[in-house]
Amino acid sequence: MSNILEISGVNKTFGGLHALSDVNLQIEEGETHAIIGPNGAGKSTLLNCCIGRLIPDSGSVTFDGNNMIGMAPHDINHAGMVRIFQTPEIFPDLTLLQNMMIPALAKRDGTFKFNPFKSLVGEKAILEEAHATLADFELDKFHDQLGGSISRGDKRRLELAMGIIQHPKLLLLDEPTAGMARHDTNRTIELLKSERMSNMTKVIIEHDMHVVFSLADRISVLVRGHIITTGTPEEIKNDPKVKEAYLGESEDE
Amino acid sequence: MDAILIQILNGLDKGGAYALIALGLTLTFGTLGVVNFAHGALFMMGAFCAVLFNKILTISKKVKDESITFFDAYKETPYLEIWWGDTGTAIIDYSVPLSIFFAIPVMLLVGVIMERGLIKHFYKREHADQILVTFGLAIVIQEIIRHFFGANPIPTPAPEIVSGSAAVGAFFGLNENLVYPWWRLIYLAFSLSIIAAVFAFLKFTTFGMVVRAGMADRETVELLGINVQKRFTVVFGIATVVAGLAGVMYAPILPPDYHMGMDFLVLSFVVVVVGGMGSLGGAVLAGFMLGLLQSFASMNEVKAILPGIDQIIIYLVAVVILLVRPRGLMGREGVFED
Amino acid sequence: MIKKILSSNPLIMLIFSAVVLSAPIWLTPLGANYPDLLQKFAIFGIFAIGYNILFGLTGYLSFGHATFLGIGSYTAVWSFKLLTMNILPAIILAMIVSGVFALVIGYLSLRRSGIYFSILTLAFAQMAYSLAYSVFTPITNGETGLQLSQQDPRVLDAMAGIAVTDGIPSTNLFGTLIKSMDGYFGFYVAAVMLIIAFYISLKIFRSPFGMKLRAIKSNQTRMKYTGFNTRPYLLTAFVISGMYAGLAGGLLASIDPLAGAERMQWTASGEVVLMTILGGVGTLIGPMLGATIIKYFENIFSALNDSELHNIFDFLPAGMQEFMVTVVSPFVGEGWHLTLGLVFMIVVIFLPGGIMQGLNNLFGFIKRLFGLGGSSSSAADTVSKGEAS
Amino acid sequence: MSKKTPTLDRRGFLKASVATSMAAAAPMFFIQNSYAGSHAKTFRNMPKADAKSVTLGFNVPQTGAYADEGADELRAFKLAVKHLNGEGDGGMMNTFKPSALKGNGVLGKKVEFVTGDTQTKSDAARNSAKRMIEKDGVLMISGGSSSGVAIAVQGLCQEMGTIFMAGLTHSNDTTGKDKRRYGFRHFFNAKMTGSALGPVLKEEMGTERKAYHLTSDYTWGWTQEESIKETTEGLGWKTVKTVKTPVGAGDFSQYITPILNSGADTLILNHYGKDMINSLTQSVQFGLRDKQVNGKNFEIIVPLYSRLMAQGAGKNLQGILGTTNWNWALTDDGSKAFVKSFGKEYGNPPSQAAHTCYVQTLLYANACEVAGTFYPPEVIKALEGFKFDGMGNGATEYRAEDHQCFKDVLVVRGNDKPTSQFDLLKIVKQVPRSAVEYEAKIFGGELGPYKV
Repeated sequence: MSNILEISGVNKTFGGLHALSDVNLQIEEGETHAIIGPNGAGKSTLLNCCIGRLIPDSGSVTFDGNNMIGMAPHDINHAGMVRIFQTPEIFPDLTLLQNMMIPALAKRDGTFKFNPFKSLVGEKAILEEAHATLADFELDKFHDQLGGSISRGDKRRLELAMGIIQHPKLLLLDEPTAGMARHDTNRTIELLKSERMSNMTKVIIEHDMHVVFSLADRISVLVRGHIITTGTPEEIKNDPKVKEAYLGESEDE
Repeated sequence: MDAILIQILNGLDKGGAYALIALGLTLTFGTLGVVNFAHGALFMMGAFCAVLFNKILTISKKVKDESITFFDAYKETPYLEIWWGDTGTAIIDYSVPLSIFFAIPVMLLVGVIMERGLIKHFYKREHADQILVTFGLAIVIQEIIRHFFGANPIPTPAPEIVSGSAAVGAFFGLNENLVYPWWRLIYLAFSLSIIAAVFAFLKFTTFGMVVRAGMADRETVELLGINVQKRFTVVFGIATVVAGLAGVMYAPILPPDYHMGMDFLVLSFVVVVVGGMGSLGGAVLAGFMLGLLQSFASMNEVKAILPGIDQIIIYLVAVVILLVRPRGLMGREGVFED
Repeated sequence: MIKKILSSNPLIMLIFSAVVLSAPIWLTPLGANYPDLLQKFAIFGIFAIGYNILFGLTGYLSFGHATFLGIGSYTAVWSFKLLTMNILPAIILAMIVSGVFALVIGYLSLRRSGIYFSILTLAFAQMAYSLAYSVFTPITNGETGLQLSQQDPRVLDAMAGIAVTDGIPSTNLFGTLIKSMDGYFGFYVAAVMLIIAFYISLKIFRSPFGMKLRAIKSNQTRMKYTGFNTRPYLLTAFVISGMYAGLAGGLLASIDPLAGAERMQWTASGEVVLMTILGGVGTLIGPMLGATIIKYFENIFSALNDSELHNIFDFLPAGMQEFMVTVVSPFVGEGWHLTLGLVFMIVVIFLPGGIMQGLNNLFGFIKRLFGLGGSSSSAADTVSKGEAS
Repeated sequence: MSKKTPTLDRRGFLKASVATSMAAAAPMFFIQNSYAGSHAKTFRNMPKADAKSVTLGFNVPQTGAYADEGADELRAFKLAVKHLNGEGDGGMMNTFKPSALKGNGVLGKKVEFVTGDTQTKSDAARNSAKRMIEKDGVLMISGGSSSGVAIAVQGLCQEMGTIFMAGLTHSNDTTGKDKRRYGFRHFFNAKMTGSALGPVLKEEMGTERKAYHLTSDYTWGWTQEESIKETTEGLGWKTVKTVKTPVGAGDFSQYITPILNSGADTLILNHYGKDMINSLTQSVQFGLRDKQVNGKNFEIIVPLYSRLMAQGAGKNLQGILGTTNWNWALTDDGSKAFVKSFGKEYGNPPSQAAHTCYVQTLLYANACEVAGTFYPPEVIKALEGFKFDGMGNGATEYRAEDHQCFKDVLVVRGNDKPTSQFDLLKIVKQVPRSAVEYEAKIFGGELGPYKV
């Protein structure tokens, strides 16, 4: 298997704080890769460096053979790397259907398209796909409600759907189940394991070990800006370094 | 050289005024997140506090001019002069500085009523709504003032002793042509002390610390369970008083009329934004910078090279600064950017 | 039922056109059926509709749109002076030149967002105004305003052999089609433009492009990570609204060939902001309603004086009449500003979404009253929801 | 999604357009009779022979900086209408000669009026004037407090074939390069101010002075600067510098500071209204009036005075020279009659703006009587070259070539010992008409046709 994402030697400091130091990580095509680590370990910073929200001080991020550093967020999206945010980032003033149409249109129209005379209701293919994806995520019954009006769990699933509809080559998920009740968490796990998503390459940042071990093919552990180890779930479970770094954290969950 | 010196002095003087006028706005703007288009009207109300106080002091005994028969023309003598002679005259002479004590409670009351009665309900509303309601309020305030005071400017002179100019040049052993009006020097000193007082209040009191914390991160402060509402009322009151005092002291420089606030509204917004949203220091810095630049741009030598530069310098500088520094001189990320 | 009508473009256009073109009839009872005011309703309606494409859809609050109106007017007058008295080239040139200015100002201003954007546009506008008033007097004729003169070259007209012998010629549409833009002809030209402008706005609102603009307003960060380069979208919206303003300015000059710098003052920019908010930001019809109301106040309320009030309250007994005149007179004539200020406050306090929200509430109330309605919603409703009719 | 919704394709749009034009046709038909053909004929507003009344339009600033001046103008208009209709004491109708006015309205029709707000903005003033012409059917428009506005409205009135009797406007352009056949000005202008001021300046300040101008950066300011410069340089004065200041600057300090070192000994403020009050107040604060330069007392001159605005400058105005069109303290019969009538009605003396508006209204009415018709070309001809007296400025003539009134001009000084709240100006000299006359052709411009 080839690596779809290669992060090598990435450093990022904020003021004096070393958020990431010399991070190396390879994501293989088709795998579900979890990144775990205690709070403040730099997990979100790492994701931000991948999608262009932050620019690393040094190092390289290569996605699908192309250098991503310095690329604008929208170009990274079109390269096929899509991120799902921890706090749901949806369009609160648009309906769910419209929330779905936007990423679908992005996929079709590219970064900019001026089509003021095309009718929205005439976008049959896009509408169909949006409805279908909403249905997959059990959200179609809300399709005419505003994004801001649905529950938090629904919002997170909506965001997941917005990512999926773009058929990304790599999906970056930032704590997809944080703050969810057990019931919702299980549903999300099922979704991520579903036929539609199981073959998709995914990077998941997660606290919930239950989620991590149900989904991940491989796991990397990030502590204070360092990747201390990468391995299969079994290897990680038995790694003493991880236990040391994680003492107390995992027991809570 | 002398020409430069006096333009520097003039720039500082203008800057002090700009900073003081903008200070109240940056408080409401930065702390409460309210776009207050009635700020100019508050400034104008301050100036009219001076006018009203002067009118009260000069309530006069009217002696009809008998030579005029078609209408009532009076020779007016203030009762204060009749009762107290020279003391009365002196009190009237000092009406502008004295009206500060009149303006503080009045403006505080205005501020509290305005915040409790109107602004409070608009904290969570969109900026567009805030603009419309405060603009409407500004018009209403203006028209009320006009109803009582007319549309013409009303002379509100400074005390006799400081109505001339100070021989600044002679004092420093320079050109004796280097003079500057006493009242403007007083205004500069006054604005510096008010700015210092507001800074000290925010810096050294617990109240001020909470307010500053609120400016930085309002949600967290609210989560801490601090009664932010009450403090907001106080902050708005302070902002109103500061705007009012800026107006009171400006009355001798610019005879007040009901429309004067609108002329300062745009300017104060520019100063606040150039300084950076939510930054008091930025507003002060921007005020002085714009004042100095405007003063220099108005020099005949400069205008000979760039005609019309004096009329646009403030806006030109604003554009350049905002393009170079995304959040003004001292603004922080995330304030007023959505 | 109402929903169905609102989701059908031809029906909307039909109703809209009928209402606009019959304005001279139904505005008669309101005393607003004279050409000049009707023209202003239509022209400022265009201005506000265009402004709403920027502010209503993207949420970017420009405080300098009057600049483009002014530039449009100047361009049109220059076109009358140099080229021809035909309004068509004047209007097209006005839109092009305003569009170019909007492109430059928008390109620079859109590097910032929020209040910083607003102040940038304001600063550009104030510079344009100050310069037009003073340094650029050779182009703008300063405070007096740019006027036509009999001696103007009018190259194209001269080539066509149209000689002017007596006084200043009037603006026209291809000479014979419409000979003069005054009076009701002016209104109908402006009204047709308004209908076209509204149609384009409607199409934009209901296009993928329009939805993307609304998505930018809703969550710009998300748009970027969804794969959209938001700046070209914003710039396009800015230029479109600038061209609408240019069209309005060109029409103003076509009907009354005079262009003054005060048209570009910040108060004029503020006026279109107020019109839009008053009517309802982001709604299709709201900004036009706002424009109409503000212009109505400016022209009709300001002209009422005591003797006219007496006529209005003529039907009352003498004592009541006196009383009503006394009560009302502070709010009209020279007090029209006061009324306008109060209207702003009342509308925004009680109707956060502007007048359109008030109307929606009213329709909702009527529906409930008659037990109509129901919640069946079609795909079109869902797609166009959020534009609030 | 499954439901089909109609979209507006080309055919749909065509259908809509057809319906649209049908809707358009209805009102067109409706209005056809009243508004056909060229606009000038349409809106000339000739009253029908059996009409009981005629309407005049008074277009004054009711909001903004000149609102008080506008209010005073409006009072004068109302008084004039009253007198024309034979109510009240008649005011200057009794002193005005030769008068064809009968006190029964104009040509036997009662005079009514409508009002409007110019906001001191050209656009708003034109909107308001158009409303008066199109909706209210006025025969004449008068008023205004700014030259820019006056010129803008005058241009409109020419196009619309409605006579414009200008109110307060002082720019040379109003009856110079922007003069119009349908526009008439009773007020004096900057050129006349210069001519009147010249001899007094020579007498009081000598022939060796160095003048520094601060000038409002717009038409009126420029023409006044030009006229005053011409006069003072004719006296032998030197012009050190002329500086343009933005209108409504508020704080003029940055323009005043350079004066201190300029070597000038005279400051000429070509400002009006609020700008004048502010620049004067601030100049005095800068100690300019206490200064000695070149062995002379530093002097400030405000060429155009207005009593209403002078109130705003307070004590700063005392002793400062300027000119005015008219003052209530004049003692000729006309002025006395007017002040009496106005004072009784409103309890205060009229301003010069009120005076000129009152006179203009009477002059228009008289011209209609003389012409025996309201038909504008005839009324214009009756006004052109009309000579009259008894209106407060001595023998006066409406010059036919440029529609400018020529009459005496008052040189005044801010009163340092006022006996009442209205006693702000002291008349220094009543400069005779002969001293302020000039050739009409020096400013160029075209009056345009009688028939439009």
